[in-house]
Formats: sequence, structure tokens, C-alpha cells
Amino acid sequence: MYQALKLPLDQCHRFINADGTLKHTIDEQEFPLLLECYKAMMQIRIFDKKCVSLQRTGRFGTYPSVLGMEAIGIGVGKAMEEEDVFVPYYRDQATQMLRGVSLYEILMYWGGDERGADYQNCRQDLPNCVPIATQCTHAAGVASSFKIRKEKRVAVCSLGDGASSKGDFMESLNLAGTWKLPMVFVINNNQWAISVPRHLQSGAERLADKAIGAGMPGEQVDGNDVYAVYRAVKRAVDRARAGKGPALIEAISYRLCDHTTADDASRYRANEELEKAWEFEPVKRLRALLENKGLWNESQELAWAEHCQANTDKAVELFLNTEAQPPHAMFDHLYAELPTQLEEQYATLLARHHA
Amino acid sequence: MYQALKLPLDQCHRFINADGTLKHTIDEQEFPLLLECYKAMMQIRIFDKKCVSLQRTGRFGTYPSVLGMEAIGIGVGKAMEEEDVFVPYYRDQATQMLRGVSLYEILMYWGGDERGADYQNCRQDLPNCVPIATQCTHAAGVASSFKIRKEKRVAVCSLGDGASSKGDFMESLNLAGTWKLPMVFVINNNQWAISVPRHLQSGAERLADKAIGAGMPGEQVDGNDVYAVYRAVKRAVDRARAGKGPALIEAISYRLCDHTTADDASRYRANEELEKAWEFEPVKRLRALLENKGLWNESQELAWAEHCQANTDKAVELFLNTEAQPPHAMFDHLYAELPTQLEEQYATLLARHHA
Amino acid sequence: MNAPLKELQPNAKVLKDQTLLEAVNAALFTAMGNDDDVVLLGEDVGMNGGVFRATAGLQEAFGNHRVMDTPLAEALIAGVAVGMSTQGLKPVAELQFMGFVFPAFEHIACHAARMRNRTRGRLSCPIVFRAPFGGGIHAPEHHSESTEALFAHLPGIRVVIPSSPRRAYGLLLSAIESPDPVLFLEPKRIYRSLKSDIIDDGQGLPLDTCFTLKEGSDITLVSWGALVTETLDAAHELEAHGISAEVIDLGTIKPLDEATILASVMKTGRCVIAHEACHSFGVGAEIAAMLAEKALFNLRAPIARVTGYDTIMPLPTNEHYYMPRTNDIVEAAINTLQYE
Amino acid sequence: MNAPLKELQPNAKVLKDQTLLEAVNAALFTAMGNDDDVVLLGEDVGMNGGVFRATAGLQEAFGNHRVMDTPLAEALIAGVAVGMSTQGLKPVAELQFMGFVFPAFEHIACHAARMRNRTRGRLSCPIVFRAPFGGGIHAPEHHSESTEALFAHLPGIRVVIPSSPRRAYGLLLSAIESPDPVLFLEPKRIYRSLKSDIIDDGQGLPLDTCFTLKEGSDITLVSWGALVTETLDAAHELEAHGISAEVIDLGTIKPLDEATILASVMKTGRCVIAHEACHSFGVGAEIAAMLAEKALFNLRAPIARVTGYDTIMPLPTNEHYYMPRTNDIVEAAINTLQYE
Ligand SMILES: Cc1ncc(C[n+]2csc(CCOP(=O)(O)OP(=O)(O)O)c2C)c(N)n1
Ligand SMILES: Cc1ncc(C[n+]2csc(CCOP(=O)(O)OP(=O)(O)O)c2C)c(N)n1
Ligand SMILES: [Mg+2]
Ligand SMILES: [Mg+2]
Repeated sequence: MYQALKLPLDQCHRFINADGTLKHTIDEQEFPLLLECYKAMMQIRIFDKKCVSLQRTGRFGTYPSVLGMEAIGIGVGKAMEEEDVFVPYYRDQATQMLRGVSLYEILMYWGGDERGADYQNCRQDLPNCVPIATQCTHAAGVASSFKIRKEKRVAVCSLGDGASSKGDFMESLNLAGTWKLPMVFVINNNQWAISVPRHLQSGAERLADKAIGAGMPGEQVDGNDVYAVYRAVKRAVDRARAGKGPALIEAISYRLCDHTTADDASRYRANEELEKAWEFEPVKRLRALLENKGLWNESQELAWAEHCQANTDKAVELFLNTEAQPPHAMFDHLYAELPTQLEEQYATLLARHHA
Repeated sequence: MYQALKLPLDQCHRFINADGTLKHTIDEQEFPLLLECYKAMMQIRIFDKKCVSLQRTGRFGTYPSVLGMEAIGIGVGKAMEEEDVFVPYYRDQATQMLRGVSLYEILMYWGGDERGADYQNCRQDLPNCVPIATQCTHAAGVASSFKIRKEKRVAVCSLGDGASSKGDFMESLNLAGTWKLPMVFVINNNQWAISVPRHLQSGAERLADKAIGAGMPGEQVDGNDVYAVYRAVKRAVDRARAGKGPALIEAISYRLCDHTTADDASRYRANEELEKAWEFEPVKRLRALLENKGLWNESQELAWAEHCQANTDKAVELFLNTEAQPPHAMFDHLYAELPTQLEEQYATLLARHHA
Repeated sequence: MNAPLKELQPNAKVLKDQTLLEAVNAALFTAMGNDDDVVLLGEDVGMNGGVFRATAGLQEAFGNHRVMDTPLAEALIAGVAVGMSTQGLKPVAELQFMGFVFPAFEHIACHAARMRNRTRGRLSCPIVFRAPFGGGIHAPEHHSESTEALFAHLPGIRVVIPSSPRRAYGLLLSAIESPDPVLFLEPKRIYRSLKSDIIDDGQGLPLDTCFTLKEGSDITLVSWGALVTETLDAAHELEAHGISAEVIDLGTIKPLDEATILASVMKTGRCVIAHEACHSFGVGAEIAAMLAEKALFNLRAPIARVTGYDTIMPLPTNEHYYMPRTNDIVEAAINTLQYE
Repeated sequence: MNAPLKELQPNAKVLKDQTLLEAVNAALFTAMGNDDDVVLLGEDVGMNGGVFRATAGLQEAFGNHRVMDTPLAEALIAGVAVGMSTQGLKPVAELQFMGFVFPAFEHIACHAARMRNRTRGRLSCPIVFRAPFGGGIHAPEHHSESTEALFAHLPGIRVVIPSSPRRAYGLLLSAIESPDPVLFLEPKRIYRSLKSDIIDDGQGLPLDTCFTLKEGSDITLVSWGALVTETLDAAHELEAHGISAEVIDLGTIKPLDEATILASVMKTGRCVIAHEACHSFGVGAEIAAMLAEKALFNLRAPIARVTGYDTIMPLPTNEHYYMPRTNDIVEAAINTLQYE
């Protein structure tokens, strides 16, 4: 078995300890935000669980769970302004939800329907990006467009620890540093790239150190502490918006799930490691903090869970009842206008599937 | 006009100052080596000049001069052992000469004949690599083969400052750090990538800092000081050979010539910058040092120059008198054996050019 | 069509009921066992044994110096393989899906394919680039491409595609033995759906040669990869209509064994080419063009291509609309036969 | 063949004796002047004005926020263009030579070509990827490739190749205006060798349409890019032999204007396709396959392809052996006409 976990997961910068106590004080003014974060994390966790079970019962496509990584997604989403542009990879349901992508749209996409990427809100956000790290260059392009047009907007790009090894990421980081682009890179370092553990991904002590060779600040935060993530990203976003250039944030977390529903992590990692990692997971520590502060209790928990489940079920029902696109959908958005040359193929398709 | 020169060129680590005085003492035992380096630098400078003039008179292909960068190439070549493997980019005539590539072979290659890459010595060295930075991954592969076979050999890979922006370099650096490969990366930072100045290439203060994010040591040296280059590369090569992993060396120099004979640098850089840069060039400072130490004098200079010119002329004559390959040469080494499927095309070619 | 098993060599094992994946795995085991220079590298090929399990057990058997999990970077994987091969290793580099082969393209096209020519034979690149390809398994975007045509156009390489466990075993062994680079594309739709017995005797099947899987006299059906299954099914359906179809499996896409195809079409006078890749500028075009040049007046009907569309492969829900089906091949064959 | 100049629009300038390079430069000037969303990026496109001078003067005229020298990374250039275009900019991205387009391949094939489809029209990528291509200028390795076929196979993009200064001007303007990504390949062998007057009026030429450069009745010659010059020369030589050749310049490679080619071959019954790229699996194959499907019984002789070989383009000394010549086209045409 490979091993990924080396240090205690939360040795890097954080506010909220694994047991819900505070390492650094958090201003009371921020408590409403913490509450919102908690609610959002619960929503995504409940929704995520449903997605996995939909897949297990054959009504869904391959799905990458965000279990254990909710704090990163929610922290990032909370740190962005509406007019900013989010450039996700494929494990960004949490941030997308906060950006305004509906649970229905998320279901449609992972259910295998392109309409799931036609976001009705956040229409400038980029869709899920499957080819690893390529989204980083797109984010650099988005940020360049802000710079060219002198707009005070920021592009936020996320990627995995595995993605940090791919040229696209490093080329983008280098460009961002060179052009002082208004953008923030967030690495979701969940310790695994499918079966490849963090130490086989890079000899660098900290992935955040890749920022040094690109001329920008790089920072590690505890990715299981939503407030730490939020604060780091917010500071970086504000800085970028103020024209002070890009930053890289490495949020350290752990993938508590299989890579996707097509993966079986027990083939390559030990159960003990997984069990250990659960001690550091992000939802429970935030609940403990909120309960300690008297901001949350058991009955609120139950009511909110029910609410999240209802949201989920409603979206799932809508999804399951959505008719597939017609066969010719594959031609409909291929070009702005279908070239006449493709009309023959279009006709063949219709004849074959007589739509 | 773009500007590349910012600092005095030799603010980084060096032994020999621009005026030939010593910043740090050099052990006397090393003087014979310095003399060899000087002779080699002169040889390559004289040869290089001939190549440019061959091109100007239409008897040569596009050619990338090494003017001003001789110390890097010679320093690298001197630091390697015969059994090591050199993985060059395309501006590595100096190192190649020391590796055993003949002037004739260099002429053949840049004269547009594949036989110039069929080195009669150093047969495991890789040929010139034109697609920028791709050679870095090959070098990592070469180093991997040493590691797999437990051979105490080192792969040395060189690249330009422009190449440091390309994914291939950064991916290779990252792999080398992760696998602790026996290899050394040498950046020939001549301040320009064709017309793109160093500061538009990366926001990093030092290109050597890219090593940090890859988990290996990175070092800047004065690329106009052949001894500084030699020492740094030698230390890195020895370290790699001892199984202690890779290193990155950024050798700071200046491209005193056009990018290639197809380029006209006066379109994008100011003459004053070029003139300034000449003050730091590598040959003259070494000559001054050797003369100060009583190891070299005017008559030796003249005799050696004549010798280098004779070597050059002999190689040029051989080159100019070499018959071109037959038309079918393009099929001869395409595959180990020509697939029968290509025989028809082969026949067409012969018929067209009736060979 | 399963030909009877060859006579058993000494040391040969019969492996019963092997899937194509198991055949690939067996070939890798055998090649690595026979030759220390064969090494594997790629994403997740080690402990995990590959996301499809094609390399399962190999790291355990041969150690992590011969079966290497790389960082996540396809350009790197291909380039490292190039470097290794120049030093005499025989790397088998896995690209996790053909949809992610693009970052490796430069190293395949500009280096692996050219090193021998560039150095006049001094250095060479005996690499196998393995990649699962093709649609029909309801995978996410970029996991269903069939872009073999892009590679078939490149001088200096071979492109090989097996269509059965037995051919996967034999062709992969030959690809690994080949002194030149081979892109070995594994049709993942039939990774587990076909089974056959394999003689694990280390014997390769010939490259650069088409396989005639069924003889026939009325029409020639040409295909490769997963679609060979539908093509054979189509041939059997046609038989029920009294039509005798010859079925050719390309096996090696490049260089193309024109002779076998040509001889068949000279005989039948009719040809249907079936492939899953986009229609235009696909491998089918080269076959049709070759026939239009060399068999023009033997053709008794236009050459038909049954292919995917010039569209992006739809996400899983509508993927089936894209895929050519048995019936499409049957219809095209009947139209071709009824042409006047 | 230079058609008479169109009538002058108001604001139109006549530019005398323009090379293809100057025509590209004029089109860029006009497009950037007319639309602030048009931006340029690439290696050396700024102060240096491009290694061939195609972007000369543009940074001075429009500033370095609209004409951007990028770090040396083609994947980055293409990906940044993708990102920009999703936000409504119209980037013209220069790839310095087609031999270095491979690192950008993933972004062209998997993103630029797919963004509109992927988001059901929400986002799109109106990018022009410009790259000089083709051999014949005695350049170093990788500077002489013709790999248009690789891109022609990709769904979702256009591939456009001009063959004269006037078509370069008009097609580039249309490419920039196109709401979808275009790979615009500039035949560098004729960058400076052809000259014609251009009306700089911002008017584009139609995409997706072949240009019939010469009408004829005995045989159809199809080509594109630099080789159109030799093809026209061949047609004139054939005329001297009393043979009337029709010459078609593809202009847009993908999507292919089948109708124009088909109509011509229906009329002439004979076709020679000339291209510089490697023979097998090239663009010529698709044209021949299309004709073999749709004009089979109108063909009076096999379709001939006059092409480069399936080899690596030799280094400059032997480059000329690789390049198809006027005479090769003439001979193929005569053979085709004499076929029986
Ligand atoms: C270019 C490319 N290569 C390979 C893959 C297959 N793949 C999908 S996810 C993955 C691992 C990614 O790991 P990481 O970046 O750490 O993100 P995580 O999934 O852990 O969030 C791989 C190899 C891909 N999608 N794209
Ligand atoms: C992949 C690729 N892109 C573009 C080019 C064209 N090109 C050749 S040299 C060069 C600049 C290289 O600069 P640098 O790396 O600093 O090396 P130098 O020539 O200065 O020694 C460029 C852009 C190329 N050869 N390969
Ligand atoms: Mg990960
Ligand atoms: Mg340079």
C-alpha cells in the first residue's frame, strides 16, 4: 500500500482545530459567515452522498465525490464576488453551488447531459474541466481579459495536487507572475491523485513553494478549516483585485472517498490511513465550534439536514424526470451555425434514430 | 525597444571578475584546466564565427551562434565524464565539441544534413533538440535508465531562459526531484528568447528558484565565468553521481549575437545594451586572468588562433566537399526496416529523381 | 471467429477464457519476464495496477524500478519514455485514456517517431505507447475518443489496434519487440466483453498485416478495434440474407496493409468501411482513397463509410446516438449490394 | 489568377503589390482597428513583429495590452486564448511554426473546439490560431511541416489556408469574424514570393467555400496553400499540351466544400489532388474518398494523389527531394488522361 499521510493533517496555517477549539481567535462578526459556511458544507455533503448512491444504483455517470474536501470548496466560494469568474476542475461542486450553479445542473452534468453546463447563473464561469490542469491556462486567459479591459475582477482557478505536476499549471503560474494577473490558484491537496500519493507527485516539501519560481506568494492552509481557506483566498482575491498580482494557495485536505465511483481506493491505500484522516475532517470540527459558541444545536442540525435532503431530493426528481436531448443535440452547438457540409450527416443521424 | 539587462551581469556567484581579477581564489592545481577551457573557448569562438559567415554567404543553413555564451558550454563540457550523457538544446556546440562531436559533424548538422547527428564519439549523447524544452523530459528518461540499471552515470541537460517557461522543463524538474534522478539541469540564461527579454519570461526573481518547487537545490552562477560554471556543474554532477539527486544551475550570460542568422536583434533591443554586455563577455576576462598569471601571452594567442582557424577550415572544407545523401536517404532510417508498404513511394521517389 | 489454438510450445501455458484486459496483462507479464529492458511507466500503473487493471500485479512482480507511477503529466511520460529508449530500454508507456494523449503528442510525433531518422540510426525509440480508446462505456467527457487517424498520418510510427483478446496478446508482444515506436490502442468497450483462450507462449502476431476474420465473396467489410465485433455480427446477419461478406480487421492501421484489402475488394467489387471515429479525414478515407486509386474499375458500387459523425462525442446520456451499430453496417452493405 | 479588383468601398484603400505577409499584416491592422476585442498574443509578436514580420507595427499601434508577447509555451498561448475568448475577446494567437503546434493541440482539440458544445452555446471560443506551415524555405528541423490533416479531423473547428495575398487578407478577416475557432495556416513558402494588389476594405472572403481559380473541362486539379502556385503552373503547362484543366483551391480545408469539387469532377471525370503533406491519411484521402463515394461512376480514371512521402521532411540539403513539383502534377494529370 502506498502512504500519503505524513504529518498531522493540520500542521499548516489554521484557525479551527480538529476538535473544534480555536487556534487563533475569530472575530465575532465572522460568526454569521461561519454559520453560512456550515450550512453550505452540510448541503453539499448530503447532496454528494446522494450522487454517489445514484451512481451505485445505476442512474448516474461516474462521479467524483467531494467527501472530506467540502471546506475548500465552500471557503473558495465564499471568498469570491459574484462578478469574479470561477474556473473549476471537476471536483468543485461545493464552490459551484455557492456560485449559483443549481443542484439540478450539477446532477445533469454528472448524469451525462451537456445541459448541466449551461449555468443559468454565473454565466461567465467556466464549466468543469476534465483534462487535468488545462483549466489553469484558461483562468490565466480570463484574468488577462480582465486586465486588458481594466475590470476589477478576479479569476479563481482550482486544481488538484496531481494537477500541480502538469505543465499547464506551471506555465500558467509563471504567466500569472510575469503579467501580474488578477487571479488566484487554489490547490486542493487531498493527498492523492487517484492512486498516486502526494510524495510521488512532487519532491517539493510544499506544493505552495511552486509559487516562488513563478514570482508570487504561495501559502499553505489547513484545507479542513473552512475559515482558514476563506481567509487565505479572500486575502488573495482582494490583493489581486487591487492590482497587486496573483497568489497560490495550497489547501491541505484528504480525500475521504474513492477517487470517483469508478475507483476502489482500498486497492492502493490502507484503511488505517483513511480512518486517521477522518479525525481531521472539516464538517464535524466546525459543528463543534458552532455548538461551543452556542450558535448551533442538535435540533437545528436535524432541521437543516432535512432541508438539505429535501433540496437534494427535489433536484434529483427534476433530474430523473428530465427528458434526454434529441439525437441531433450533438450538432446543435457544434458551431454557431451548422455548416451546410454537415447537413448530410445530420440527415443520416435523424434517419438512423428517426427523431 | 525591450530591455533585458538589469543588474550588472556578474552579481551572481563567480570566481573571475569581468576584468580578469579574481573574486575568489582558484587553486593553482586548476590552472591547467583553465588553460584548456580558454583554448576550447577560443576554438569554439573562431569556429562559430566561420559558421555565421558561411551562412551569410549562402553555404549554410540557419545557424544559432554561441557568441558570448562560450563559458557555459565549455564549463558544462568540462564538468562531465565521458560515460555521462549530454542532452543538449540547439545552442550547445561548445559542449558538444568537448563531448567529442567533431566540427565537421556540427557543420553537417547546421548545413542541413542528418549525418551531422550520427556522432562518431559520444554515441549515447542525444542530438540537437529543436522543440523547446522537450529535451528536458528526454534527459529525465536517460537519468531514469541510469537509475533503473544502477549505473553511476549522470544526464546533463541544457536549456535556454525561454525554455524555462515551458511545461516540459518544469515537469521534468518536478520528476527529477521526486525520483531523485541523477541529472543536472543547466539554464543558459542569455537574457533573451529571440526577442522576448528575461523579465517577460518569468516574474521569478531567479530562474534558479524554480528548483524550490521541485524539491532540489537551485543555484545562480556567472555564466561568463567558465570556472564558476565548471565548479557549479561539477559539484552538481558529482552529487548526482553519488545518488544524492538532481540540481538546477542557472548560468547568467548574454546573447551577444542575433538569435540565429535568420534574426535581426536590432529590431527589438538597443545597441547600448549590447555594448554594455560586451564588457562582461567570457573570453577576454579569462585571457586577462591567464596573462596576469603568466600562463598565456600574445604569441601563444596568435599561434592558438591560427591552430583553431586551421581546424575550422579543415572541417569546413570536408563539409563543403561532402556529397549530399541520395534522395532515398529519407526512407533509409525511417524504420529499422522499411515496411513493404512504403516500397511504392520509394520507387516513385527514385523515378522522380532518377537516382 | 476463433481460429483453433496453435500447437503448444514448451513453456507455453494455456490461459482460459481471457478478457482483452487479461490478455494485455499476460503479454506484459511475459514481455517483462523475458526481457529486463522492458519497463512500464504511467499514471496509476503501479500499486493500483492501472485504472482498468491492465498492469495489475506487475509492480509486485517486477518492482517499482521497472513499474513506475509517474507524476501526472503525459508530455513527461512520453518524453521520459523517449529518453529511456535512446539508452536501450524498451518502455511501455501507458496514457490513461486516449483523450489525454494530446500533451504527449509532441514527443510521439517529433521525437519518438523521428529519433532514428534524425540520428541516421544511431539512436532509436523502441517504445510502446498504450492507450485505451473508443466510446460506449458511458464515461465522462474526453474518455471516449477515437483519434487513431491523427497518429496514422505521422511518419515514423506504427499504429496497432487489437480487436480480440488473442490479437491483443500477440500484437502487444510484437509491438514491444518492435525496434520502432508503436501506438497501441486498446478498445476499452471490449476490454471485458470478449473472452477467449490464449496460449501464453511469448509468440507475437505479425504487425503491418490485416487479419481476414471471415472469408466471403459478395462484399468486403473493413473495420478495426471494438467495432470488429459489430462488423462480424453484421456479416453473420448478411449471411442470413444470403450475402457472403468478407471481414477484414486492420490490426495495424499504419502502415496499412493495402495488399490484403485490395485483393479482397478486387474479388468482391464492393466495400464498406466501418469506424467509430469522426467521419471526415478518418482512417476510412485513406482506405477508400487507396481503393479509388488502385481498384477503381473493379468497384461495382461506391465505397461506403459507416462512421461516427463529425461531432463531439456526446456525454453518456446520448452517447449511443453517436456510435455506429451492427444494423448501420448491415444497411450500408445492403445498399452497396443493391446499388445500380 | 487575379480576378479584377472589386469596386472600391468608401474608406477602402488600395494596397499595391502586397506579399502574403503584408496581406496578413493588413488584415490584422484592419481587424484590430475595427474591433477593440481583437487582441494578439504569441511568441515574439510584439516588439519584434513576429519572426516573419506578420505582426509588425501592431504593438506600436495598439499597445502591449492588445499585442502580447507571451512566455515561451504553446499550450499556454492556446489555453490563454481559450480563456480570453470565453469572456468575449477575439484572440488571434500566433504559433510560431506549425511544427510547434503540438503542445497547443490539447487546447485546440479539447477546449477551443468543444467549449460551445460543452456549454450548450453559453460560452464560445472565437479564436484564430495562426501558424506558418509547409516546407521549401530551407529551415531547420520541425520548421517545414504540413500537418493540416490532423486538425481537419477534429470536430468543432475550421481549418483555413490561403494561397495568395488577396485570399490571405480576405480569409483572415473572415476567420477573425467567425464565432468559432479557426486554425489559419499560412504557407510560408509563398509569404514573400507572390504579390498582388489588395483592397483594404475590411471585407472578408467566404469561409467553407473552395475557390475555382481556373475553369477547365478535361481534368480537375485540387490543391491548397503554397502548392496552388505549382498547380496553376501545371494547368498552364497542360494547356500547352491542349489539355483543359480546372484548378480548385480548397481555401477552407474543414469543413470541406464537397459540392464545388464534386461538380467539377462530375464534369471532368478526372481528378488529381496535390498536397505537400505526407501521403497517407492526408487531406487528399478525404477528397478522394468523397469522390469514390459520390462520383464513382463518373470517374474515367483513378484519382491520383501527388503528395509528399510518408517520411520525415529531410533537413534542408535534401528537402527538395521531398517537395512535390509542377512536373509531378503535370505527369500525374497526363497519366490520368491517358489511363485506360
Ligand atoms: C490530462 C489528463 N490526464 C489524466 C487524466 C485522468 N485523471 C483524472 S483525475 C486524475 C487524478 C487527478 O488528481 P488530482 O489532481 O490530485 O485531483 P483529485 O482528483 O485528487 O481531486 C487523473 C490522472 C485526466 N483527466 N487528464
Ligand atoms: C516548442 C517551440 N516553440 C517555439 C520555437 C521557436 N523558437 C526557437 S528558439 C526560441 C527562443 C528560445 O529562447 P531560449 O530558450 O532563451 O534559448 P536561446 O535561443 O536564447 O538560447 C523560439 C521561440 C521552438 N523551437 N520550439
Ligand atoms: Mg488529489
Ligand atoms: Mg535565451
